[in-house]
Amino acid sequence: MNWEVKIETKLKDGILDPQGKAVKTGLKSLGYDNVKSVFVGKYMEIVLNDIDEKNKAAELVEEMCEKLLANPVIEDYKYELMKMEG
Amino acid sequence: MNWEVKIETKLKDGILDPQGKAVKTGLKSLGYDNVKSVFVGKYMEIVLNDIDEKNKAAELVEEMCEKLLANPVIEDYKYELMKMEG
Amino acid sequence: MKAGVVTFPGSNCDNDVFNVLKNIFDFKTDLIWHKDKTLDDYDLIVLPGGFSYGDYLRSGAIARFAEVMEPVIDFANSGGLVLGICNGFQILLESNLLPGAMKVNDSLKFVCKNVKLEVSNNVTPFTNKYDQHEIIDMPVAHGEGNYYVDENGLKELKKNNQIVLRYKDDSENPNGSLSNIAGICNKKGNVFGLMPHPERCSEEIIAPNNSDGYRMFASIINEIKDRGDKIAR
Amino acid sequence: MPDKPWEQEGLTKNEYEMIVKLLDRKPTETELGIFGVMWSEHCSYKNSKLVLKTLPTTGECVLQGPGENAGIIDIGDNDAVSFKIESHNHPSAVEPFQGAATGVGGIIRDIFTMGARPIATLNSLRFGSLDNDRVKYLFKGVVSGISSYGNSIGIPTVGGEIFFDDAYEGNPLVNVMSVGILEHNDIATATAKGVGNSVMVVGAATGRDGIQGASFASDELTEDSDEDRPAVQVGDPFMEKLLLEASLELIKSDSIIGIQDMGAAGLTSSSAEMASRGNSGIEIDISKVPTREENMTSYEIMLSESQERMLVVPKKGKEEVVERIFNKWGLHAKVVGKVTDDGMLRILNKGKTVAEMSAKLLADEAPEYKRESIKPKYIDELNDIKAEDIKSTDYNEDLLNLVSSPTIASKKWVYEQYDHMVMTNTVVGPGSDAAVVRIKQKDKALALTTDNNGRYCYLDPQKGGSIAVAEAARNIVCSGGKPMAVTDGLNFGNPMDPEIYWQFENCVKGISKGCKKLNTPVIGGNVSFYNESPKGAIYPTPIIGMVGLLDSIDDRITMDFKNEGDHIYLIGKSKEELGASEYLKVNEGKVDGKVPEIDLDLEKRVQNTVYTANKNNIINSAHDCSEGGLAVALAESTFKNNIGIKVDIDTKLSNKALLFGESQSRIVVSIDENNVEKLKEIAQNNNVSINKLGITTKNKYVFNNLINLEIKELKNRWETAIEKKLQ
Ligand SMILES: Nc1ncnc2c1ncn2[C@@H]1O[C@H](COP(=O)(O)OP(=O)(O)O)[C@@H](O)[C@H]1O
Ligand SMILES: [Mg+2]
Repeated sequence: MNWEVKIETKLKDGILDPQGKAVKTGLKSLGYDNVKSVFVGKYMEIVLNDIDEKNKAAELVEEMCEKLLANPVIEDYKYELMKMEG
Repeated sequence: MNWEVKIETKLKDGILDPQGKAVKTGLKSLGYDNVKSVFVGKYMEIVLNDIDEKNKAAELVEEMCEKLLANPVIEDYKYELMKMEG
Repeated sequence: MKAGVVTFPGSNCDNDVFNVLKNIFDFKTDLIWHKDKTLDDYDLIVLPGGFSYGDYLRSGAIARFAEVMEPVIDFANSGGLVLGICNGFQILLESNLLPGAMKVNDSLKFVCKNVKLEVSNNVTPFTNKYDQHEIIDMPVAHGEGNYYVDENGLKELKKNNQIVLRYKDDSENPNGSLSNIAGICNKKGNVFGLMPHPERCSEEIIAPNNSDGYRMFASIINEIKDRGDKIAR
Repeated sequence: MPDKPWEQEGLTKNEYEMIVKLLDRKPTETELGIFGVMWSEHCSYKNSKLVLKTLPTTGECVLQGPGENAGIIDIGDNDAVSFKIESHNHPSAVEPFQGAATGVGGIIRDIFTMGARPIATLNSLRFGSLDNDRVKYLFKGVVSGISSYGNSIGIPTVGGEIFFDDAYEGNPLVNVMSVGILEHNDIATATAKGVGNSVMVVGAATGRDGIQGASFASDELTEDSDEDRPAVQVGDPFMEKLLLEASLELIKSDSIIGIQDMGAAGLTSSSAEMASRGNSGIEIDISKVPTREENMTSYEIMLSESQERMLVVPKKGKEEVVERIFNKWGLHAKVVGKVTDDGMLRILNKGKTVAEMSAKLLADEAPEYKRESIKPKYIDELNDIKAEDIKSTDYNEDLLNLVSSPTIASKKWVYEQYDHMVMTNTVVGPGSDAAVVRIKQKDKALALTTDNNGRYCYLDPQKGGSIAVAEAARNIVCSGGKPMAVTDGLNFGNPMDPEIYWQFENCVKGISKGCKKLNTPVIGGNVSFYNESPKGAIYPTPIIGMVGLLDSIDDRITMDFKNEGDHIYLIGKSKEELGASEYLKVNEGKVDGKVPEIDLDLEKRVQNTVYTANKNNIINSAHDCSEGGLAVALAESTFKNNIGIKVDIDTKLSNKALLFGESQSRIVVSIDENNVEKLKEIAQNNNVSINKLGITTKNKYVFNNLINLEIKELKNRWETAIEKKLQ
């Protein structure tokens, strides 16, 4: 079975997010006064082939996140796993 | 009303994604042979304050994406809008 | 005759370009603050290299909305000479003064070294002191210089002779840029953006035996004088 | 309060009792926390101060010695240079990218708070072997962290050095040196004076970053250092660029009394130090400090190590000038307190006192310890290394292996990621003996280098310390400069271990001797202890950062051979010395033997010879012999211009020592045939022996009948070695 994975990473709470800060300032200066806060992280889409069980796929994804995709020292991650058609 | 917005941006289909390619190579070299494809984009969380209608908020988000948050020449974006408690 | 070099928050090659124009060419030059809403009577506007607004989000994305960009865009649209170097090139792309977009380098690494370039169009205001197809040498220093434009866009560029500089060949291409593009101009030829840094090879002392940057500024000043002469006549 | 309240703050029972006595009462929890940080090794230098006092810190050129954010030297014509080195080892071991990046940010702040515009940085790095995956990760992360911060802020990274050795596997070293220029009248100090004057916090808002970072740096790295992770800070080079421009503009505007960056222990340490220097007190209401996060405690605000912040004491009535300048650059500037005359650091929260202690007590009166010092056993167990102890079948292979040993190999993979050209002052960039940076509109220039060989310091700390200074000065001279002054980055293991303390004392002794003899005073530096991992302590690694002056930019020399047919001379003498060499390490995997002799008088004369010869315009290239010995030094000079050598020398030395021994005080020069007599005369005047090695030729490397290689092949191995290791 094949799986589509969507992963979002984000700096942990309390860790400075210079990008978010700069984007917020940018949006404000464009006149978007309703903007209260901005965080910027990474978004990834991964396709995994030939894994039979969802559990297995999830395990793999978590491992990949811990090892490479996110930086567990400063980032949190979330993911979503969807079975692919065909 | 306050809104939480989650935005994902990604290079358009067909545009070579250097980061995705590198991550894929990295994962493969770690032995994750099931990885078929990887795309890397950006993930943003924005909080918008004091907007009454969802429509209005959505309009605003689209405008911000078109203008600043994504580069329409090479990127697609998706967003999700949630009303915030309290 | 006067040139202006824009300082955005995070610009860091503004003084380098200023130094070349002012001290090497003895050309009247100002630094222009990013908040200025009007421009003096300039013959050349330079958007310099650096990391405007930290280059957060995308390089050039936030700078494109700086207050000074409104008059700069007007200036460009009315035929004024605009030179965007490195981050300046990225800002020109984000402002749609030039077509296309920048991606991160294929290597994902910042790269600072000399590369060989081919002058693909020597009849622009920025390259008139080079021979057509001349191979020149210039330093690059960037993390996002991987130029992209869609197929039609590329055709247009070629058709209108807008590709001004190319990396000499694939092995000299430091970032994976499409068609080895290193610098392009707009259709009218008055707006030019390039990733390499001509201001870093305009003085013998820091770039021995390399006047390839010097000649770019000489081209521009040559053009400005020409334009002045025409008006005078 | 807990039973042993001192423990959780990293203090000893004795120190706690001392505090109670000095305060004449028990400290509150917040106060004790503040003492914990201020009296940590990192902030108080309590274990090193007594030893540091033995360093020579004065000299004709010294305008500001140790004690301020950075030292300053005079380079004539009202020009001055400020420079300092700083370590960020522990943060880099946990999060290499951010650790290294914030290391760059921190030291740059030290320079511009002195009123100097930073014009160059160098970095001195130590890693384990590149065959280890974690090391590769650390190495890549550190390099990209330095690159990201330095490139963005727009200060060129012009040089540095990298060593690889298993001793650094669990505890890499990341030391960054920053150099700035200023005019004498723009020197700023970090002093708080004038009762009633405002105290302002400027720059970034305060978050919970790196709380307890200072005590973190004073602990050994253990298996569960991962637990310390929240202490990691993220740097914002963009913010710092704005802070840099705003601060320099502010200092120029003549509106301030003092300015101090907030480094370790943040607001606490900066205010206590400023007050103490000015014999004043400071009162701060922390409810006025702009914060990034909600519900921060007073303890957190006082000790946060959020980056890119400064403390400013404006002259009376100049608060608005500070605000105007900082607002222009898009930064906050906020009055948070005032200068008092009672010598106290008083911290209020919405008007209510939460802590009150003598500033001097915090900043200057931490205990000073002389720790127990014992000569390590291993030193007496070292073997004498002779030529026959090193296996070798083919000197061609040996040389190829040496030039591709990561410590010797080209660092191109690294420095091509650094913007080493921005500011357009880099006349000689990375990859040479010392970087040469011009000063625009002036004829003079600066030569900059960092040097240390940890292996030497491990095998013989005192000699190792002297050699580090000698080598740094040699590098300056080989670039055409006159050695001026030093900043030292002292990296050691746990000072409570008597053997480590002995290494520390002896390294400093060696540095002192070197600096005295070569007339290069120490104007500032940094001490980093507790560089240990479960596998043991690092090699003692006192990194010497040195600044030299070129009277004229035309004095510059590079190491590359320039012409075919030039004569190659060795200034100084090769000896039968193979101990401690890279050759021994590469061929036998050993770190052993006697460290090469260092005769500082001879060193000085050798340097004088090259310096004088260069002033007579007869030097075409100069390169010092260091790791890998003469054979490697010659190879390195052939690469750039693809000019070969034919060396013919007669000697009683073993071939191995001749080629790869690391005897000190040697410089290889190439000169025109017509200048040979002149060179001989200068050498004779300096009582230095010189020997003709051979001549430069076309594209082949020929050394007696021992080595015969194509330059191309040699260069290829040298240039691609590191990249290959990383694949
Ligand atoms: N190894 C050293 N040699 C000479 N001076 C040193 C050395 N280490 C520290 N110093 C000096 O001690 C003073 C206090 O250190 P400091 O740099 O203020 O701590 P921090 O780096 O946290 O700001 C500085 O002036 C520094 O130059
Ligand atoms: Mg300091």
